[in-house]
Amino acid sequence: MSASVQRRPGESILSNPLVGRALGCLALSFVLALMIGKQEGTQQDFGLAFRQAVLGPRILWFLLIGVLVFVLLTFWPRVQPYLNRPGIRPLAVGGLTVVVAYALLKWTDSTAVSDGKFGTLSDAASQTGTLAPLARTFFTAPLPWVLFLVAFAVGAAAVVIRRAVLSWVGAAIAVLAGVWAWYSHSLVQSLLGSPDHSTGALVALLGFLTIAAACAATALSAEESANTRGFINGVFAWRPGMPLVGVALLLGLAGFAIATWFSPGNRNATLVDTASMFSTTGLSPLSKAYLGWLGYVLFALSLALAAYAAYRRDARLGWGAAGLGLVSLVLNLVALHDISAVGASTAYDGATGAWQNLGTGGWLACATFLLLAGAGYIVATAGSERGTIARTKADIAAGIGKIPGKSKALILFVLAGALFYPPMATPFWQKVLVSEIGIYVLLAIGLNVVVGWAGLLDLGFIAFYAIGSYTTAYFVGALPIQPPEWMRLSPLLCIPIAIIICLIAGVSLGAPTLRLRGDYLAIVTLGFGEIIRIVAVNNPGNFTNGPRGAFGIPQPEIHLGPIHIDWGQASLQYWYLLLVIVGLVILAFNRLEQSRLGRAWAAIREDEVAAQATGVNTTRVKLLAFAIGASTSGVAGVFFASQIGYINPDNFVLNNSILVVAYVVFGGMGSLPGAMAGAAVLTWLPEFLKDQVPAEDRQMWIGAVILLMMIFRPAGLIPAKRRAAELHGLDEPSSAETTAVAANEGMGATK
Amino acid sequence: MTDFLNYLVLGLTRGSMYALIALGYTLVYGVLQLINFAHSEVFMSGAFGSYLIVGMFVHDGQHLAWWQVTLVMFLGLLSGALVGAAVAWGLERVAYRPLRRRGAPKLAFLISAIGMSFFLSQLAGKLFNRLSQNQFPSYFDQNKAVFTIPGSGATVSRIQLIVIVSAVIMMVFLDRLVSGTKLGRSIRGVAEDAPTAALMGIDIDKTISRTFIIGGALGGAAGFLFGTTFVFSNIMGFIPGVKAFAAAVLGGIGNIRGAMIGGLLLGVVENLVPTFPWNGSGGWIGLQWTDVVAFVVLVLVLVFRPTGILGERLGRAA
Amino acid sequence: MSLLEVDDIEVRYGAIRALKGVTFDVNEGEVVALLGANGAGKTTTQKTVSGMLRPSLGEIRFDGQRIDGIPAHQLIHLGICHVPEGRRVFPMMTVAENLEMGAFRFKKPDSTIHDRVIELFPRLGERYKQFAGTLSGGEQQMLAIGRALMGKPRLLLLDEPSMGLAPLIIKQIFDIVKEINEQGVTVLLVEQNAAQALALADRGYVLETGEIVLSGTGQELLTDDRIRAAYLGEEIAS
Amino acid sequence: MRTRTLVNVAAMSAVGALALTACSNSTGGGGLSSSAGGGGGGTTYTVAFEGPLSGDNAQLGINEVNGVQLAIDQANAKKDLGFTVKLLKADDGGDASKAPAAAAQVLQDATVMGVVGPSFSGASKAVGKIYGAANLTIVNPSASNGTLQTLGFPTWHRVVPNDYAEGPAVADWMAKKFKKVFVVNDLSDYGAGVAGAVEKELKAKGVTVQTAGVDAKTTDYGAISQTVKQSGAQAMFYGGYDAQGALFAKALTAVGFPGARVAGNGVKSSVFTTGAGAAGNGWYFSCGCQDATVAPSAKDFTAAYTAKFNTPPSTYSPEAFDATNILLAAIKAAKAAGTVDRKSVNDQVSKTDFAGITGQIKFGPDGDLPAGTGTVNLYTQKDGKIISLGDVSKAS
Repeated sequence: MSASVQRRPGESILSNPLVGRALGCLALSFVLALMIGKQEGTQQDFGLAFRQAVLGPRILWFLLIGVLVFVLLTFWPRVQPYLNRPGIRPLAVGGLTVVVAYALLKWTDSTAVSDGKFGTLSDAASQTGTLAPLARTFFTAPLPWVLFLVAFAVGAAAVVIRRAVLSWVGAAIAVLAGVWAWYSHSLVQSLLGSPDHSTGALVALLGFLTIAAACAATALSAEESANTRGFINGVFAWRPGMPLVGVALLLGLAGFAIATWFSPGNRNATLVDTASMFSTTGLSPLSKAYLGWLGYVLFALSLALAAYAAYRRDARLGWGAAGLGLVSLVLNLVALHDISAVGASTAYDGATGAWQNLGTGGWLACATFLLLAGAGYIVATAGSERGTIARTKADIAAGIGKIPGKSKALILFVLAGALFYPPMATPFWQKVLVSEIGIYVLLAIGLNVVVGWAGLLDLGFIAFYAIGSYTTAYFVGALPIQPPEWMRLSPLLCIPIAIIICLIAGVSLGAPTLRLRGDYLAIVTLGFGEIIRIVAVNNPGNFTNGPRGAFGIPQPEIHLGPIHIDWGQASLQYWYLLLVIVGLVILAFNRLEQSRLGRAWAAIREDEVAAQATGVNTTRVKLLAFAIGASTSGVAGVFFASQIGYINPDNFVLNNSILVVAYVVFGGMGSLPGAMAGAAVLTWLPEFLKDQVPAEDRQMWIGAVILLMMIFRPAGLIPAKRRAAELHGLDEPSSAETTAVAANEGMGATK
Repeated sequence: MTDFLNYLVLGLTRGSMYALIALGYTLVYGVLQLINFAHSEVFMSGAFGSYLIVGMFVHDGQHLAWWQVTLVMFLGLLSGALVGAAVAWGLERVAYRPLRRRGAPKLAFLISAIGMSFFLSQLAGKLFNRLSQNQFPSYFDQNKAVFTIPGSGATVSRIQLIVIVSAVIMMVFLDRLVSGTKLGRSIRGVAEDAPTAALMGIDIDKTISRTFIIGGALGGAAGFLFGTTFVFSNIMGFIPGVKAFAAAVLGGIGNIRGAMIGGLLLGVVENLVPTFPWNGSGGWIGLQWTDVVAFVVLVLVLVFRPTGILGERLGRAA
Repeated sequence: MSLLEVDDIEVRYGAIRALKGVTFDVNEGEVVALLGANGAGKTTTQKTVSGMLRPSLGEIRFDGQRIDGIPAHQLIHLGICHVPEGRRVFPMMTVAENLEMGAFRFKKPDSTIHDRVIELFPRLGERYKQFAGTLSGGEQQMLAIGRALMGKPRLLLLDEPSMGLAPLIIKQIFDIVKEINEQGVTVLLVEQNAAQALALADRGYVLETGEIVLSGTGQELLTDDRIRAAYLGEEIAS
Repeated sequence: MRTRTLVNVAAMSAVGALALTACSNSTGGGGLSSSAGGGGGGTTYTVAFEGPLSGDNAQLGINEVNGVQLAIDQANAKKDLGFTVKLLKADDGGDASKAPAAAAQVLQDATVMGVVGPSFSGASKAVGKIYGAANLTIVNPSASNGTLQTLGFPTWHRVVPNDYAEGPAVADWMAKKFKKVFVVNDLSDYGAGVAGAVEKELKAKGVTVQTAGVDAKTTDYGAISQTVKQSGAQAMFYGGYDAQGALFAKALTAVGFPGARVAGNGVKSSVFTTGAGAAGNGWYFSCGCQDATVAPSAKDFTAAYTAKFNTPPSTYSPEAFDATNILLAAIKAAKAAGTVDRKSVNDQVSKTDFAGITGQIKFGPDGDLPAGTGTVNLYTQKDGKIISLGDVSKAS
């Protein structure tokens, strides 16, 4: 037939990929110029902010950034091989950390001298005559930056040229710079006479040490390319439990040697100071001994025992280490209780009860002992690996087979953090943990069942949260309509009732609507969520008290025989209550995922028709997912209502439903740790950004972060294994060499 | 009767705006099977963009001749449509195409769109202002009745007429475009079976881009109409967006005529709530239940017709 | 020089190598059949030729010009028309619209070709205003082929045209394919129905797990023992 | 590829985690002794603002925080306080569930001697106890819900009149003139409160009342205006805020509602007059306040505010300005009396008798403006300007 029409890509200038990329980079830098800065429009002059942003000379800087990005992208393929060299990634991470420490993090929270940023502190410090000259030099404007750039540049040169001399020079400069920063900062702090609440200098020191380590790695490495995963696996595979011992050593050193144990009047009292401070008080002998010598001994002993057990891979020694660690942990807690109680009895710093005015030291020690006990446990349960698995280096590097103890170690790290980080945090972060992060983590766990496991898009999830909250408000008598006297309950007893009511609500919403598919279900659930909120606002039958909400929901309390626990205003108690709830839910859901029901969910998520054909009662299974998710949300509602003590319909707006979905997908659909991490990160981020960007712009930055995250990591922070398989096929995740990309990439996400 | 007709006209006015926005959802759903959550911000940017242009030509308190008003209206619609189209195009480029390239799961698109939505609405707030009641200059008497519906006292005001007429014109134009032109055929081809459409010589990426542009233009024009009738702000998109999404589903998502019908129906139902017989002093279904009524209607329709009033047409019925 | 030269191509899905160095060619005016079991890589090969997949290694040349990596929607301008597996007509468009879609690469559909297609497939003329989704399987296959012809192919890629059809219809379709070939269109045919395909084909290639294991003229292959055993289901006394 | 992304994520989360610990702290009072070395001169105290600085209600918070900022800057510039003042902004997004965290942020800074805020009644209910437990004084510029003073928050004060004070007064006035009234509220805490008070009083006076609620996020007031007109009511009362009131005014004019339009103090502002334009003429407003646009001190305030923030003061900016000045005066008084701590400042605030730009401010024992002192005045908009008609109980 007829002759062909010749058309090849790259015909018009605009379709030239280079031109397109250049335009894209410039456009992005333009948007960045709009995002950064103080401009804000006014009613009088609508275009003012826009002109400020783009017509001043500042736009040139942003365009320059655009050009740099363009150059970087264009030469990326040439740069990439260098990026696989040993040392380059730690170098980048270290550099980033130092920049963050210098530019973003607080170096002091002393309101007398700064508004919390490095620059202000440096102004004040560089003019203070009483400061040692060396430290003053450090705070003189560009010097720390210059030194950082020198260290970074030498390190980078070392990595690229691979000359050992350069590496060692770089490492030396980095160490010097780090120590200088640390020293200068601690001088300023001692001059200010207040304890250091910030760790900005510590972050900088860590960053510099990372750079130094990168240089050292470059000098020492015989290989041409780095393999991070192989390295990590190698560390874990060498001796199960050993990594935990290593971390415990660092934490323990910090806890026993440096950190504050007790801080009445904001004193920096290390363990030694604390021991002498309490030498004359009525502290119990055990605690006195603990502060004086027992603590050190226990630390040394359990550390040595755990290390030896790990080295020998001896199960019996492992059990011993675990036991010793736990005993030490208990003794440590007893000592902490004692010193804070004694402190409170003299009303130091307004303390009213035990567990107040404690510093970070004791908690670090707690974490240390927990990790050591965990290391012992891992050794004990891993058994003698030497005989059973002949493992080659290559196997380990490729991550073939299970690395013994790796997941247990991760769980232990998380547990140690969850148990002992919050007491060290500021009241603000403690509050954020219980009133935002924790609650949304619980909600995300619940929604993960619906969205992640059963694959049903629910945009009205917050409705069940509302139902849980209002149920609590009713049964504690905080609503205009009072329950009969015999039905009045304490908030904790509302949990089972809220679960039942949410189950019923979930089923009654699900039953008529679950035969709708995907997006239809989404809009119906969205409608349901709005209906619940509007009912709460409109207050039919004067049940919900309308927009005024329910005030005076009591705090939870437990009175069981001799046990009396009363949750007051203190955030920490709620945190531990929440830990128990979340822990129980995780345990239950973990079982659920592995169960028949979990497999049924996976089946209907992947192919509903096929699932039906294999005998899965899809409606029932979906209903179950709905109901289980709903009841989790109900529990969160009870917790929320009784913790804040006040609820109103504004807490249950549509936006919150959408946010929970975003948390789950952001973290990784269908993955329990993912959903939790997603919720935690995205609730943490706005609070973190509070001090970093203008408050009004926070949501803009969050939007940008979500967007970037989804672009570069569409499967989420911690993708589920099963989901990853659905995405990439059942084999290894797609590698760089994959070029068989269908021309219709991603089209028709429905399969 | 008069009152009923008055409410009906109000409903049609609001409904035609819903319909215009719903078209954006439905078009994108047609080609990608995705809910474009950021479409509400396209609508919002249309309002801001057209304000910047219109504000240059007219100012408060002017009284223009009818042909000048027509001209300004046309200019407003055009600039709203242009800005909307540009934002929608950028949106597709940034929040959708990279994810498509990576074969992201369906919900990832939803979340990237939500991120984009946050970003755009807050960026608009930062650049212009965060006031909730920015207004277009009043350069003609919007509320002057144009004509009275025969047989009753119900009237149609200028602005209502303008909104309904321009929406109808745009919808007819779109309907012709999709059913009668090559561009329309490529959109339908991609909607029904993208890989096969590619085999026919249709550039899928380009078609998707163009679909976003068309939907964005309609949404941007709706933004202008909305801003002229009511007010505009950086968070104006959310509620009409949700309603229009509901309207698109009501009509049968992916179905262009369905979106039009769904939008009009939803607008009318919402505005007819006060005429319900049991609405009265102390009545149960007062105005504050409007949204509940709207969603109940939606749920009822979906329970009896699980794919919306007209069913799916543009997209494949998977 | 052959019309289509496929030179040692490799195609990957993630970590799986679907094609491991496939080489073959198709001369102008030929019918060439690709045979093989399910999962052998036939469809992958065809999709790679039509630009739906990109090979990670190797070259594809059409008329002497390199075409690997050019996306499908541009390749059709060279005259490579692909009738995909499972027909894939646009179900919500009428037969007429489907045919128009086939001629999408032209500003206006060529009415003479249109008439010729209707002549080849009178059934399509009868169902002209009907939605393609309401056609029977055989009619859909005819429509799919007709649609491809609307794009004035020099090379027609046919993927399993006999799949799921009654024997009588299959015969009809193969007759039409033959007729099309006689009108000067080169055909690359993928089939599981080896007997019928080889009866039609000038030459054939046999694929197994991503590699070509056998090639020859249609007659040679028809009589090859291995083929008979594997694809024609005949017992070979050995 | 994969390892690299993993490392990147790990790095990001490491940085994040470090940022978290960046504020790690021993619990307890925190802060340092008031005479710190380093750079700053003299004592520094902090005034905190809690309110929405992000989210949908951010504009209100920005209006207020600008007022606070202006008061602080003026005080620091005058240098007659004997100490420097800093501002701590705690953003609660206007959300009751985020308010406790914002309160914790305020409380952990030991130099904070008082809070201006929270802007909304819901947030106030969520944190009143927390501030009270820490003896930190609250001077509230905008949460006007009529139950707040009854909830027993020990350190709570409010510079705006409460909804319930003006509701009955204006209802009495309306009952004298109209026999059939349509009461509309915006379904917010404030709007529902004031509308409910009006409705109750009207019914008690034998007036026929019809009610409806319209969500404050609505922009289309067509249907409600039509309903109001159709009801044949002689007057309409709107409980809500100014921006929505302006839209409502336009819509009422558009459908040609013949009756009188009355609203609470939430509507009486320049936002309403500019927004509603001619449609706002003839509206009545009740307000337990003086006319802020007339007092000479208010003019200075308006000029300074406009110069500093490039936009004229808006809803609740003057109230926030006054609240801050009350706090500053209290800290000064506490300093003069000897000790400056949260408790002594709170005591001083309770004793306030302050001539602010919004009126003479004095707190009753429950922290609210005493019911008797603030006469409820009636205002009306005439030719785009709000003019006073005097005491509502005497108005005709």
